[in-house]
Amino acid sequence: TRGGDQSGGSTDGGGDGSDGGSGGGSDGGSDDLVIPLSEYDADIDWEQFEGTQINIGAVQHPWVDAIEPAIPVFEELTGIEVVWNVLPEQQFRTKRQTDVSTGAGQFDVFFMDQVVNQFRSEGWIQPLDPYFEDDSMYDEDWYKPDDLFESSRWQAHGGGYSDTWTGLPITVEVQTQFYRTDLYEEHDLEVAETLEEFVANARTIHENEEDVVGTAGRGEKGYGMNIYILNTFIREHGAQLWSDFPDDSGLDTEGVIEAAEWYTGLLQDYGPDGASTQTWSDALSTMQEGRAGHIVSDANLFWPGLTGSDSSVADSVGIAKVPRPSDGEFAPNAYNWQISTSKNAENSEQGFLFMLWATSQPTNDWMHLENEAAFSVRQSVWENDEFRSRVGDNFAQVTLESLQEAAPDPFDRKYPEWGQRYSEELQRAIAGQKSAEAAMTDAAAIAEDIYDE
Amino acid sequence: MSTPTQTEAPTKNEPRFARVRDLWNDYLPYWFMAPMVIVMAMITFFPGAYDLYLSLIAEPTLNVLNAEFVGLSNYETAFTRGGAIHSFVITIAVVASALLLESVLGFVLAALVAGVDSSGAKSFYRVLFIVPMAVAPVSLATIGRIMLNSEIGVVPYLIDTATPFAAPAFLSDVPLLTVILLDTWNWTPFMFIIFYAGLSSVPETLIEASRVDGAPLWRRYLHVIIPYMKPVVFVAMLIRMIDLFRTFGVVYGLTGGGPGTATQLVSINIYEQMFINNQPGVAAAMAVVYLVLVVALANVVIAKVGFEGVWD
Amino acid sequence: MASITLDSVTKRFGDDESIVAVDDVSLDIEDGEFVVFVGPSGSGKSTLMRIVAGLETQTEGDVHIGDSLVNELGPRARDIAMVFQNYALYPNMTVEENMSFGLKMSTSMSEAEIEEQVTSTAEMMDIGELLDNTPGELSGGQQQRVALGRAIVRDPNVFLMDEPLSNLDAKLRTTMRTEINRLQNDLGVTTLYVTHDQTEAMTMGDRLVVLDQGELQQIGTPLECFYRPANRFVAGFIGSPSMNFFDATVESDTLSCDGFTYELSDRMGSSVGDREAVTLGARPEDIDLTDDPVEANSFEVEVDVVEPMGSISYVYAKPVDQSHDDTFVVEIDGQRPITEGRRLYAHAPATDVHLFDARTSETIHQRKLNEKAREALSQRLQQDATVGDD
Amino acid sequence: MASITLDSVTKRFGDDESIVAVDDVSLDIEDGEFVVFVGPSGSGKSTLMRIVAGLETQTEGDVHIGDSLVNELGPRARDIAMVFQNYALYPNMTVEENMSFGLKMSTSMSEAEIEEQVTSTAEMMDIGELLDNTPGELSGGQQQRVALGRAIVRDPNVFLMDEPLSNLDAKLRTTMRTEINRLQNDLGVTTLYVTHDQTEAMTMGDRLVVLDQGELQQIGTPLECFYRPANRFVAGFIGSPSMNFFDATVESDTLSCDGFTYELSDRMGSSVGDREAVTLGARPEDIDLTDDPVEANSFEVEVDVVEPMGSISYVYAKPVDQSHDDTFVVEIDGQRPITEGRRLYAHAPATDVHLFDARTSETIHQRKLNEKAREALSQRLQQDATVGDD
Amino acid sequence: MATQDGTAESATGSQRLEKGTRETLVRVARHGVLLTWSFVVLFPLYWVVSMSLKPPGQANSLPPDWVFLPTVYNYIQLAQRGEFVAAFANSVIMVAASVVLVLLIGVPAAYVLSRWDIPRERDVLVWILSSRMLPPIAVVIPFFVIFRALNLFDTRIGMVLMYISINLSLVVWVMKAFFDGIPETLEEAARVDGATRFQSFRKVILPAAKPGIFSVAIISFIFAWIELLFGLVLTSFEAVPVTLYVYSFIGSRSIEWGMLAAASTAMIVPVVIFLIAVNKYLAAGLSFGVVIKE
Ligand SMILES: Nc1ncnc2c1ncn2[C@@H]1O[C@H](COP(=O)(O)OP(=O)(O)OP(=O)(O)O)[C@@H](O)[C@H]1O
Ligand SMILES: Nc1ncnc2c1ncn2[C@@H]1O[C@H](COP(=O)(O)OP(=O)(O)OP(=O)(O)O)[C@@H](O)[C@H]1O
Ligand SMILES: [Mg+2]
Ligand SMILES: [Mg+2]
Repeated sequence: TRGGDQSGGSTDGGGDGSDGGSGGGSDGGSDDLVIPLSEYDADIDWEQFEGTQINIGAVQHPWVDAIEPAIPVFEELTGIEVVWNVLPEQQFRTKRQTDVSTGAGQFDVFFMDQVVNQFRSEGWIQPLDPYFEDDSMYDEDWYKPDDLFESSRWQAHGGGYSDTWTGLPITVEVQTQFYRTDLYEEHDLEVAETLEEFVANARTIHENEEDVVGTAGRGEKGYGMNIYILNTFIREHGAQLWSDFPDDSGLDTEGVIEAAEWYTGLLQDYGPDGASTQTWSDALSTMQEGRAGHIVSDANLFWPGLTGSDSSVADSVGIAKVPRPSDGEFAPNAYNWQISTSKNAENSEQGFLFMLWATSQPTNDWMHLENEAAFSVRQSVWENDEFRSRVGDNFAQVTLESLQEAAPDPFDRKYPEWGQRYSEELQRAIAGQKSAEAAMTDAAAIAEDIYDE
Repeated sequence: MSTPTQTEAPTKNEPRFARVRDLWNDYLPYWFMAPMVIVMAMITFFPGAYDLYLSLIAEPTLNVLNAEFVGLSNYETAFTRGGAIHSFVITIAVVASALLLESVLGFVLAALVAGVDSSGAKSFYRVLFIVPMAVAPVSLATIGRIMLNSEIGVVPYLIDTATPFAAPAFLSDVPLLTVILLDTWNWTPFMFIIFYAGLSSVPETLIEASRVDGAPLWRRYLHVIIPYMKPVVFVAMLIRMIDLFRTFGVVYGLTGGGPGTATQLVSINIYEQMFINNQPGVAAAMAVVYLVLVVALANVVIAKVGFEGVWD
Repeated sequence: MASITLDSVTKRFGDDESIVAVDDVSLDIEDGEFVVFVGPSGSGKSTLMRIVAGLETQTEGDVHIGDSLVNELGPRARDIAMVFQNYALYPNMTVEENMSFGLKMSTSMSEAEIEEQVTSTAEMMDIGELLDNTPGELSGGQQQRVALGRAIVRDPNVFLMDEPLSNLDAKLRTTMRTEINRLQNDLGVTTLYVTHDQTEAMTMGDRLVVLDQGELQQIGTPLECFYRPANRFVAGFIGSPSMNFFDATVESDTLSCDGFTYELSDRMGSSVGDREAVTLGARPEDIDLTDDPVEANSFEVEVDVVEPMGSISYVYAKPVDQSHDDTFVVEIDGQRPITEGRRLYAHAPATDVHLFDARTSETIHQRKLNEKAREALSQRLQQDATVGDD
Repeated sequence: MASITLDSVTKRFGDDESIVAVDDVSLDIEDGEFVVFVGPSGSGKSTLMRIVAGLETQTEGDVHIGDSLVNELGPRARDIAMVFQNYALYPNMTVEENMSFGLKMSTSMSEAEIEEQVTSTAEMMDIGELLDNTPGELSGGQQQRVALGRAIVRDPNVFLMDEPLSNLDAKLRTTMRTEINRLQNDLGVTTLYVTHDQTEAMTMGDRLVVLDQGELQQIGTPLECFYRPANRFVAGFIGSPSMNFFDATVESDTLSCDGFTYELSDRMGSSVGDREAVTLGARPEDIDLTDDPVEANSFEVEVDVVEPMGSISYVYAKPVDQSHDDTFVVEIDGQRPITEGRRLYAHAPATDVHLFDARTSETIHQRKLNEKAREALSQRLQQDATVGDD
Repeated sequence: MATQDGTAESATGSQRLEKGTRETLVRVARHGVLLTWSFVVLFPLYWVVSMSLKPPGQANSLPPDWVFLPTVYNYIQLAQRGEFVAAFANSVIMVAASVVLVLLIGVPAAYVLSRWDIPRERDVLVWILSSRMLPPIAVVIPFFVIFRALNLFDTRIGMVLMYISINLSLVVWVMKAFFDGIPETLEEAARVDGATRFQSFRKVILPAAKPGIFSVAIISFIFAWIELLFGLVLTSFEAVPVTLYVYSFIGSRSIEWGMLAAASTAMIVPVVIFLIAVNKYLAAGLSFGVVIKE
């Protein structure tokens, strides 16, 4: 819940530690805007809603920090005032759901995630296609939608469940592997490409290092938690969720079970005690504290955290693509945040302009080149040398390659419900309460039962 | 006291606003009760009715005429797929054990602090022992998690290094116990402060009589002091019981209801039905059952313990 | 100052109004009178007083204070001051604030006037130097004085005092009794006073109101109640130690009691009439103990216990022929040596005994008084003796 | 059963031990003795008793019960039973549970034995049918009996009773007083008893312990304290109404009091010795009021107030020549008519007065007793009269 | 009470011990237990505070850096976040106002419940308590709906109302029990003294109930102060309570431990201040028995 006081055209940039305003972008701009307005010279009537205000419901995410200094640009450009409501994920979900389910429509623009089809089928999300078709609002040549990653565009269409745009993607992250270069050197290890190699590496570290576990990883339940990691390995094992929607969840197929067995086995053998309750922050902290040799697979967005001042191993963390089964395909999991607007929002049109502006190339470039963002949904950024040298060539290259191969999970309308139950089952398996096979079989039954109404 | 209609009209020095004042005083109990009743009505009837309504319809809508009533099907879902029974069992287990633990601990601490002779030390303990209640649930859950973390948590570290015991993986091996212990840390202060004050109301002569009667310390508490404090114990435990029933934030932050559904309290289940599964009807059905259960329980407790043992 | 009239006042308590605390009591109290309520515990004394105060509303009947019917008025409107048995001092106020509270509430006096009045009353009650203390810091006697001072400073129409001295020790009680008496004389305020104490009952009131089980037993001056009790209850209740009672059956001119017979005098005989059973009553101080039988009505007794009290002693004795173990009490001179176990003759002069109807307990025969006492008594008699005076 | 010995016991309260509640008290109480503590409020009676009980620890001195030094023992180990002023019944237990609690706690008796003992004690105390009630359902008198029963059933070494009857009404108090006396006689348990009540003090104890401001004033039988007070304090405290005191200066053979002079008898003269100021003391019952002066020491008085008490009256009078307004009290026959304002002659026989040193307050001269009284008294005297007997 | 178990009892074994020794033993045992619990209470608090004073990267280091150079960096950061400071102030105002109001509403009602015969008193009491029985999760959406309808959404007044609703039952119940312990003769004396019913309540009973009032005040303050859900759903800009800000240090891919700890510490401070301020009333506070020595 950042108050609205960043608005009002002030130039101090808001946000913490941002030195927005530096760099060449501001050269041609009128009164010190970080991005010159000329960048937005499109066939769009930016000023048609001058004097209005939009309310953005956002998650506590680096994207917010990265775009905040540029908000005055949007306000100058459109005359629309922007106010923010920034909350941590869980709190944001509560608030968002209250807002849409009661038809309050407080948020003109809000963060959208795995619940996109749930919301869409409830009729809470407004399709954006009419706006795309409105000439005063959209200029395809200027916006360059093809620059967006394929997977991001796909996800913005409800992961394939929707014919229309449900929102515009703002960030993308992809599963990568993090490892301790110092330990690798010490034990003379090679970066793992296959799951088997990874297990061997983890074992070496686990068994030879005191106080360091082989790997850390998410075990905590939640539809965006442990299964978010597992889904990568499922795909790499050649399995597919909802091979036959909505009759066969695919959760009890061989590939899924193998993936689950491998992941639970890994965490049980070489993960920390109580791995079943580890969240991303536990995994991150464990790694930061130098108490783990790897994170087998988690968002590439950990990179800043692992190499920043909060990390005691900042100088010895390496990044690599997630391993794959020796007989499987490399198929990491990508995840997008998008921003959408609701049916009941009062200022959906203004919201659309904002989405467009925020995800446009000039804004996105500025965020990634001049500010500290590293989650571009636009491929061009990842190929930009300036960007690559800022974030590190290795990180950029691993991310780019991963993203190009990546497929996001399709979040069907009851994904949160069955995903939650599926994650519970996975958690039980990680905790050793049941076998991975039993857990996945149960999860399949539950998931199919949920659709069987 | 006499009936509220007995007038207060004075016979001398009639002030100017005497009439207003008489109205005020003659009907004082009504004026005194009114704001409470209004606020109470607002905060009980509407949400209760809303939840009841929601539990009976298919899709949430505020337009009653359009609502599609589906009978008890939401209740059915709650008790089949919703895992309501499991949640109720877990909740009752947590309530019972935490209540017991907090009451006993709160009482022992209160009795011990009451016996401290230095008033400075007494004040110190009194303030300190209340503070845990003031820690925001979010801080408690988040920082609690990291402190209990098996790998990098300071609590397992201390147990492992400073005691002969090996620390369990708190959140995954003993999640219920962890939840109960954390709640105990958090809320024993509530019992402590009420019991502490209650102890000071026990007449000294009663305690002396029991000493002269030859009762050893523990029997003095069991047979004389605690029975005398019954109203305090009763009100404190009743309120704490009710609060325990709806415990949510700290547990959700700590375990999210897991591992699996090991700590899925009713309130967490309701939350998930509502905000994850998007099943407001099921959530409402669970809430209604829950309310009925707790009201019934409270009623029984108040009738059996309160009105038959404490207030007569 | 005001008179008080109770007209058939009844008070019932309980959900089904089954507890009758006050039962159809009518009472006229004159302006300036000092009336003492006595009776055993639970007889309704406090309830009656609280009805007058307006703290309790009577179930039936009317209460007048002065000329006005006050049934509908709260205590505030009745202009009374009350001293509670447990003082009921305001614990959070100083003595001064306790005393000035009533004045602030019920009058429009200025701060300065109030302060002056409080100070002078406090001086009078000898608590002048305690004005800044809180009640918790005072001893029982001091608290009592503050409670009284708080009532007195108000200068009300009526004083109500519910056992105001019961928590004090004997010495202090004597002092305060005199003080209250003096104050009431000086101020002339109508006063109702509840007490358990015989001495207070006898010495303080202009009239006694004797209650039992909510019913009025007798209203009269203390001496009247003492010498002319209306019934056996009053006879037994007033006077300490109690009057001795002997159940008797009437056999022509003789009362046959357990352990002795008693010949009826002519006057007694006519009082008895044709009753078959009566109760003979004789006060401890009216019974003589002699070494030899002196009169027809003497009977032999064995001394059970002697309680020396200093100037007097109480002798507990029982007729040697009596079939049970009850003793009766005789008051003798404190310096007269009587040892326990000794046999003596007891004798209650016919002039000094009372007779009560065994069934109704009404007094059917009152004792004789000597001339001077009758004179003194009749001065104080405010209504005719109820029965059988000679 | 046990004797109790207090050896130079002192108790100070307060952070700086500035409040001396008990000041160097030594006391020997024999096995089976009934000792009554009297003294004004705050004199340390309760504190002394609580020290014996072990509820309070003395600051200095030793307490022995029986043969053992109990300084270090808690109440539990002392095998005592105590009756508290406010009963201190356990409100949540029935009468039976209240009574059996001590037995359960301090003995290893079986349930059946306990029940039997409780039942029989309850019968004795006449509360047999109340065993299943809780204290809240009982009247004051019944509660009192339960409190006593609870103590008695324990059959302890020592009974301690702190004003056990003070909350009862006069009638009930008389009954209970006799009951306790009887019980103590029967059981023969050493008993310490605190009271404010003159009658209880005079009639119950084998010996009185008179305390003032924590200091022991006198120990002796009640009659001894009454007739042979050790000092002015005891003389004034024992006896009701109090002894009248007149400050006097000695002028050769005469005492010059305010309002009258009093000629010293030879015996008195020798008691006075060469003191210059003494206090003359005369009890109300020893002063005569006559219509005419009868003796040299008669002086004219004016009657201020007459308090008729029934069989006696108290006359408050003051010497007509007196310079201030204080009155003294005379006890007269209740049927003797004396009206307020009347002038009479007062006379206190030289045999009946006491003299006290004006400075130290010590008694320097005791009244005379008639032969028989002396006999009775000396029977009961357990130590020599302290001063100046003839 | 203070001395009730101050003197050791005579377990036969300990009889022979010197008195001083026994007292010391009792004292040592008592303080032993109390200090143990103090440690249990203090350690997490200490941990949070130390976390807030540690330089970045040291928050969770293990073995713990028992010795470190404390830095107030996090607090400076916190103080510089205008929103945090504003929300903090906002919370203080709203919570304080709600405590005052809930006492104003609840205490008189409790007085009536204690002194008058209320028809169906038990049902009334259960009803009052029932406001506390539903989990906030189950009532927050209905409240959201009403709040929007009544224009209370995102207003301080609305939040104050919610805080009142959280605490009202507590205040009524506890204060009723407290008034039950105050002798009725007190207000009878006042009424006879000429006070109106209200005056006797206000000038005599309220002061006598002060300890109870302060005790429920502190508990109510805490309950409102740590409240999160209503603040989350029912506000967005104007009336945001500080609890939400504590959350803002939990990002989706990082947690600012130092800031979180600093904010958590900052949140404890007003409570401790309040506690110390009313400490002397807590001694006898919530005493359900006899308050007044007669
Ligand atoms: N509020 C009440 N509810 C029920 N019964 C009551 C109430 N007040 C008084 N009583 C009953 O009414 C009767 C008279 O009580 P009251 O207090 O007037 O007696 P009392 O003469 O003052 O006795 P005491 O000498 O013990 O003070 C008693 O039986 C008492 O139990
Ligand atoms: N716990 C205490 N703290 C401080 N002073 C005390 C304490 N207990 C008693 N005192 C003081 O000690 C003195 C003696 O008190 P104690 O209770 O023994 O008197 P008492 O003779 O029993 O009086 P009463 O007849 O009023 O019961 C009093 O001045 C009292 O104030
Ligand atoms: Mg009474
Ligand atoms: Mg005492």
